[in-house]
Amino acid sequence: MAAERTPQLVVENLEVYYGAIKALHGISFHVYPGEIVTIIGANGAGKTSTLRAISRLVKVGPETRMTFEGHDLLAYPPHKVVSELGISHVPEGRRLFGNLTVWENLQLATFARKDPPEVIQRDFDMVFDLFPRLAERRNQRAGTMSGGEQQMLAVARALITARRMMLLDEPSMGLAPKLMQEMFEALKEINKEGTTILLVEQNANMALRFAQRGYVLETGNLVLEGPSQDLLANPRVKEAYLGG
Amino acid sequence: MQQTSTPSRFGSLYGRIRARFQDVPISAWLVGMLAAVLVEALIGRDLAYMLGLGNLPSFFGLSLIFKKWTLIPSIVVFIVVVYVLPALGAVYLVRWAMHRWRGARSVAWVQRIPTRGYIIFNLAFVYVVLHFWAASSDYRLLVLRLLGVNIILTLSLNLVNGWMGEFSVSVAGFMAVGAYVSSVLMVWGFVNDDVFGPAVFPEAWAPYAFPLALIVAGAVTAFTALAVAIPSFRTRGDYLAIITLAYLFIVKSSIENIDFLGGARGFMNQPKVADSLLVVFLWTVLAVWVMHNYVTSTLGKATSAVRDNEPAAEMMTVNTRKVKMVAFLTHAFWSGVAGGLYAHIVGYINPGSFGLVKSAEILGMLYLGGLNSVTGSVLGTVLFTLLSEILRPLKLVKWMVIPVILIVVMIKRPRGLLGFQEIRLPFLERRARAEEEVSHAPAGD
Amino acid sequence: MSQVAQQLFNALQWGSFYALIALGYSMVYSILMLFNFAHGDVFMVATYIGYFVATLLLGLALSGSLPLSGVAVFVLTLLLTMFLASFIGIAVERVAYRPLRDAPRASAAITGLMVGIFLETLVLYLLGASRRNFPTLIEVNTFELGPVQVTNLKVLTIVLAVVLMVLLHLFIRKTKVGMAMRAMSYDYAVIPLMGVPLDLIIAFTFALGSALAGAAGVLFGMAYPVLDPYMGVLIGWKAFVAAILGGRGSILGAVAGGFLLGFIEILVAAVLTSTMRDLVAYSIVLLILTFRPYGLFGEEHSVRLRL
Amino acid sequence: MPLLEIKDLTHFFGGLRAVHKFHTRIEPGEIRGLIGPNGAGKTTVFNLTTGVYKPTQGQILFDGQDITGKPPHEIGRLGISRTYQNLRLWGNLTALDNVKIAFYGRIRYGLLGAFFGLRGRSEEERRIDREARELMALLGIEQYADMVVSGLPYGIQRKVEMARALATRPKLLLLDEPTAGMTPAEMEETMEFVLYIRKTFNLTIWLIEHKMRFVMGLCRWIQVLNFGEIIAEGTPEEVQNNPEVIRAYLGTAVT
Repeated sequence: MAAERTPQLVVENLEVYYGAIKALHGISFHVYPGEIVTIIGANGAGKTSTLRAISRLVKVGPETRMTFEGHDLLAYPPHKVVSELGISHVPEGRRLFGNLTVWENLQLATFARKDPPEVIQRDFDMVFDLFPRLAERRNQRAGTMSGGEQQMLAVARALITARRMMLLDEPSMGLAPKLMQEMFEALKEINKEGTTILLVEQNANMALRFAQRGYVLETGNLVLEGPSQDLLANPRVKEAYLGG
Repeated sequence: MQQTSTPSRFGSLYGRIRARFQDVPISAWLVGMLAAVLVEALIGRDLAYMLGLGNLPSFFGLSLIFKKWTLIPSIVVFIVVVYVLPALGAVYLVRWAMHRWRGARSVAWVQRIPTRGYIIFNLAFVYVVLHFWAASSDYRLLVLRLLGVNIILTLSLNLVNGWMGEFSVSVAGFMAVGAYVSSVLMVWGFVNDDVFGPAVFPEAWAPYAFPLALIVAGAVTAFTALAVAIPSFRTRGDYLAIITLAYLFIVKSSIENIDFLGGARGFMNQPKVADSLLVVFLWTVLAVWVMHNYVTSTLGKATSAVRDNEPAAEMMTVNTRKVKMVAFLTHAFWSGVAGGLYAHIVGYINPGSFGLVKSAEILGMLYLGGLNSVTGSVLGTVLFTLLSEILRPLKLVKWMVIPVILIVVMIKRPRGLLGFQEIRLPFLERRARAEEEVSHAPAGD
Repeated sequence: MSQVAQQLFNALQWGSFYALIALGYSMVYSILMLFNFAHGDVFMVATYIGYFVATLLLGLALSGSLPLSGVAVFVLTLLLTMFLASFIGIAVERVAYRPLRDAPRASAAITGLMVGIFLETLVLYLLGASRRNFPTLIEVNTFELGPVQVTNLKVLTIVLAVVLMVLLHLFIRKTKVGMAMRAMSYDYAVIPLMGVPLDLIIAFTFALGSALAGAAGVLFGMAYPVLDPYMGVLIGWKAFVAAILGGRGSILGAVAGGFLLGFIEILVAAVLTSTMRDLVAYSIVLLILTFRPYGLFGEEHSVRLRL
Repeated sequence: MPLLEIKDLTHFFGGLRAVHKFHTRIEPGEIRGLIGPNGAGKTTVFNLTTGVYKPTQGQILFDGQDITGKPPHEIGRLGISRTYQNLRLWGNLTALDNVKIAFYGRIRYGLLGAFFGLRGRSEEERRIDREARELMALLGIEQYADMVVSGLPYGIQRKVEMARALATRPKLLLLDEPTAGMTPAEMEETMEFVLYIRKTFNLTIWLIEHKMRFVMGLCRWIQVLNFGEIIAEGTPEEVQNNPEVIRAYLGTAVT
């Protein structure tokens, strides 16, 4: 269905090392504009490394090529991947600045944006619209909020920094099922507004129901890919990731 | 965030040299050095005069480079003729001889010496070489003795900063305690002194009492180190660094305020019991041996487990408090002993000699050589000392050059020259392994 | 009574010096978890810069080539020194810390120490061993404040230090750069994901700390005009201890620790003798840290996450 | 007599109640499971049992002995050992040294022996070396003995950690998410491995795990923790069908 479109993000032969350990063995994948794509796999399979490589937070192997909307990703330092290419990243474990208030966390996210204040204000409004609970707690320190609220803030913060593409690392982690549902609703909303989403999840069931396409990562290799429905029906995926 | 793993050029060069001379036993090198030293004693002075170097240069003529660079050709000639040729000649001769008489009775006899005896034999050899080298000038003798003191200091500091993973800066403070305690004991016992009255014991006993005084000094130092060791149960890292810093300042300030120690004016009249190289050499060997034993024992290796992950060490039955205590007290004990040696080598001490600068110097030696390495500590101290002596003609500029060198080393090799690795002596290891197998075969459990 | 008040002023004055320098240690520590061991020497160099700037401006003013009043000379000296000192901080970061950012922290501590020794030697080499005298920028007047005699210089020092601290506080609380610094102290590794250039913020932090050390240098030079290349070792290390005493990485802690140390020192000197000053002061520090291992305002940091 | 008995265990962090009235009885030879959502207090229970924290209230009896409030190294010596959720190996040391140091509690020479290399020391070191290597061989990792552990693959590191835990000669082994980061196939392997070490070393095992398949396959009795309290316990089937467990933990995702 996507054959004639050009991919927004192309990753070829991605290799990541930590010291002597190879976390990713040269994986290749692509994401089309406006898509929701998920990479599922066990803990330690290399999912987080993949996102960190795209955000340029880790060094990649010499054979690795990555382009985003035609730009060579490897030519950009991490902060410019965000500010110039427009890729935001919700890191694993949220990584909020717990000593800053909700509002300050969001404010910091505008650091590199050169938009006029009213544009930024509109983004703030949009975010508070999406997560009304954040508006209520704007002066609370991020570290004192509940897990669910923190996750909302993490997503909101990423939305403010950039929104051509959003990399999401385990947004469901530590969330009660109900909150998780809400979170994914919100993400759907964000996607509808035009933000491409690349989602990494251990909760394969949830992720595949949410995404259009998926990849399966095992010990640093992509072993399966396809439309979500196919993966959900795949006996191997069922056996390994969907609780049999 | 980013991974830096650079296989260093130093490593590969070292590897190449090692491969070239792998089969040369240490003794052969020592024969080579002895040859060089003897040649120096025989013709060094005359040759130096002929080449226009003046008197026999103290450090291979290297420091002369900074006095007058036009002397470089002469210095090169001097080094090649006096040191390189005799040394290499002797090494090749020994190699040839070993090859020629392989299997001969005398050779077999040498090979049957147990490893421990073999090491002692080689150490004695090292001493002989150093003795002859130092015979030609008091300056060399002084530098060598101070080098021994510094090796003890660096290695004992390595125990805490390396194996234990803390950052102690109190080494100069420990040194000061040891220096003053041993000085007081020796002066009280063997010197007619204004403050401490007439000598209590006959002066002839002094050399025999000196080791005892050093041990007492070390023990007292270790006791005062409780002020640092006990807080280490509750805190790690930076705060402990500050506690050691406070300890250093407290010691220095206390001495300044104690009148019978001479206050800021200093303390002198120490009996001359550390004038011979042998005394310092033996203490250095003892210290290195003891600390090496500790860090290679499973009991001692637990120190590194505390460093790498303390809760896990505690769970795996390691008594982490005891481990920390032992590390700090050993550090303090040997620093105290080194301080005592220092006091009697120099014959005059004052609080100013044990300031932060002294600690910084020892830290520099340690990190140059590398953490967690016995040979690294020795190497770092030797290199630093050599560098310091060679650059002496630069006077003030020396203290701009040395920091720059250290910064560059740290940037290129953040773990120091030999951090977390040892210089291996394959010859010795083979020997030890063979011995192990022989001694173990009949037991056969 | 007036004696006590008198000493109080001295304590506040020394506390101001310590606090201004301690802030530099604390800010760097809070973002990099690294003690900038060269900071004391940055203060020393800054004082010398202040000396040159002041001499130059004063010369220009006296010769009439620049129509400057006494106060203007002082203000210009202060600002110019702060500005120039910030570059020393940036240079130190560049040389000693940036190349070692991923190295063991102890190695960075060594390079810091070495940079410090280098700076001391450099100043000694360039200026010789002869001590320099800081020019008089402001005529020292003694006036009565109730029963207490104070000099205008002491009041100026204290007021200026407080003003600078308030400005710093506002900067850190209200601006985006300040926010980035605070955020970095919480979680250093995700800062780039906010589109914030990490290197720039780090360099800026060093610059800010050094500028404060520059201000301390000018004020110190005016109060104690004899400069020597090792002054940074003495005062710098004490300020360092003050920073720790307050709690590493805590701005409030640095200020409190600075003033606390000032009080302890003056108190000891007044009650006992001044030779006992260091002994008692450091013993108190040791005790405080033994029983409050994380300082007055510090919290036990969990091992920091690195993305 | 149960090997481990915990009564009324309660623990506060500051004002936060992390564990409330936890109790358990684990019989010798049993494999016991502890499950629950993230932050439910499972690891805290392990930390309390091993003496990392002193419980605010409650009693822990091991092998008939009250171990409440004892420091971890003593509890370790008495026969409880553990692995960690995120490996806690001593990264700068070799795999062999990691295992050898766990012999610490049973080393038969003292400080003097360590410093002066007396005769007893070399014999003891030889024994430790031999036993550590044998242990590693049993776990199939002897070929990694002399490599620095932080450079080893994740799976091997897990086994080194297991070998280290076994080197203290435990009677009770606590496993904190032993299959974290494993592929399904590796998980199957680990299941068999757990059974193997239980038999070989005559162990009782208590484990925290998220992978239902793993817990259900190994344990005959499971306790479910939520917000520090036991919300259910029973056989795997009972737990799996308990509505409260489904609501709090399993959710709809498990089919």
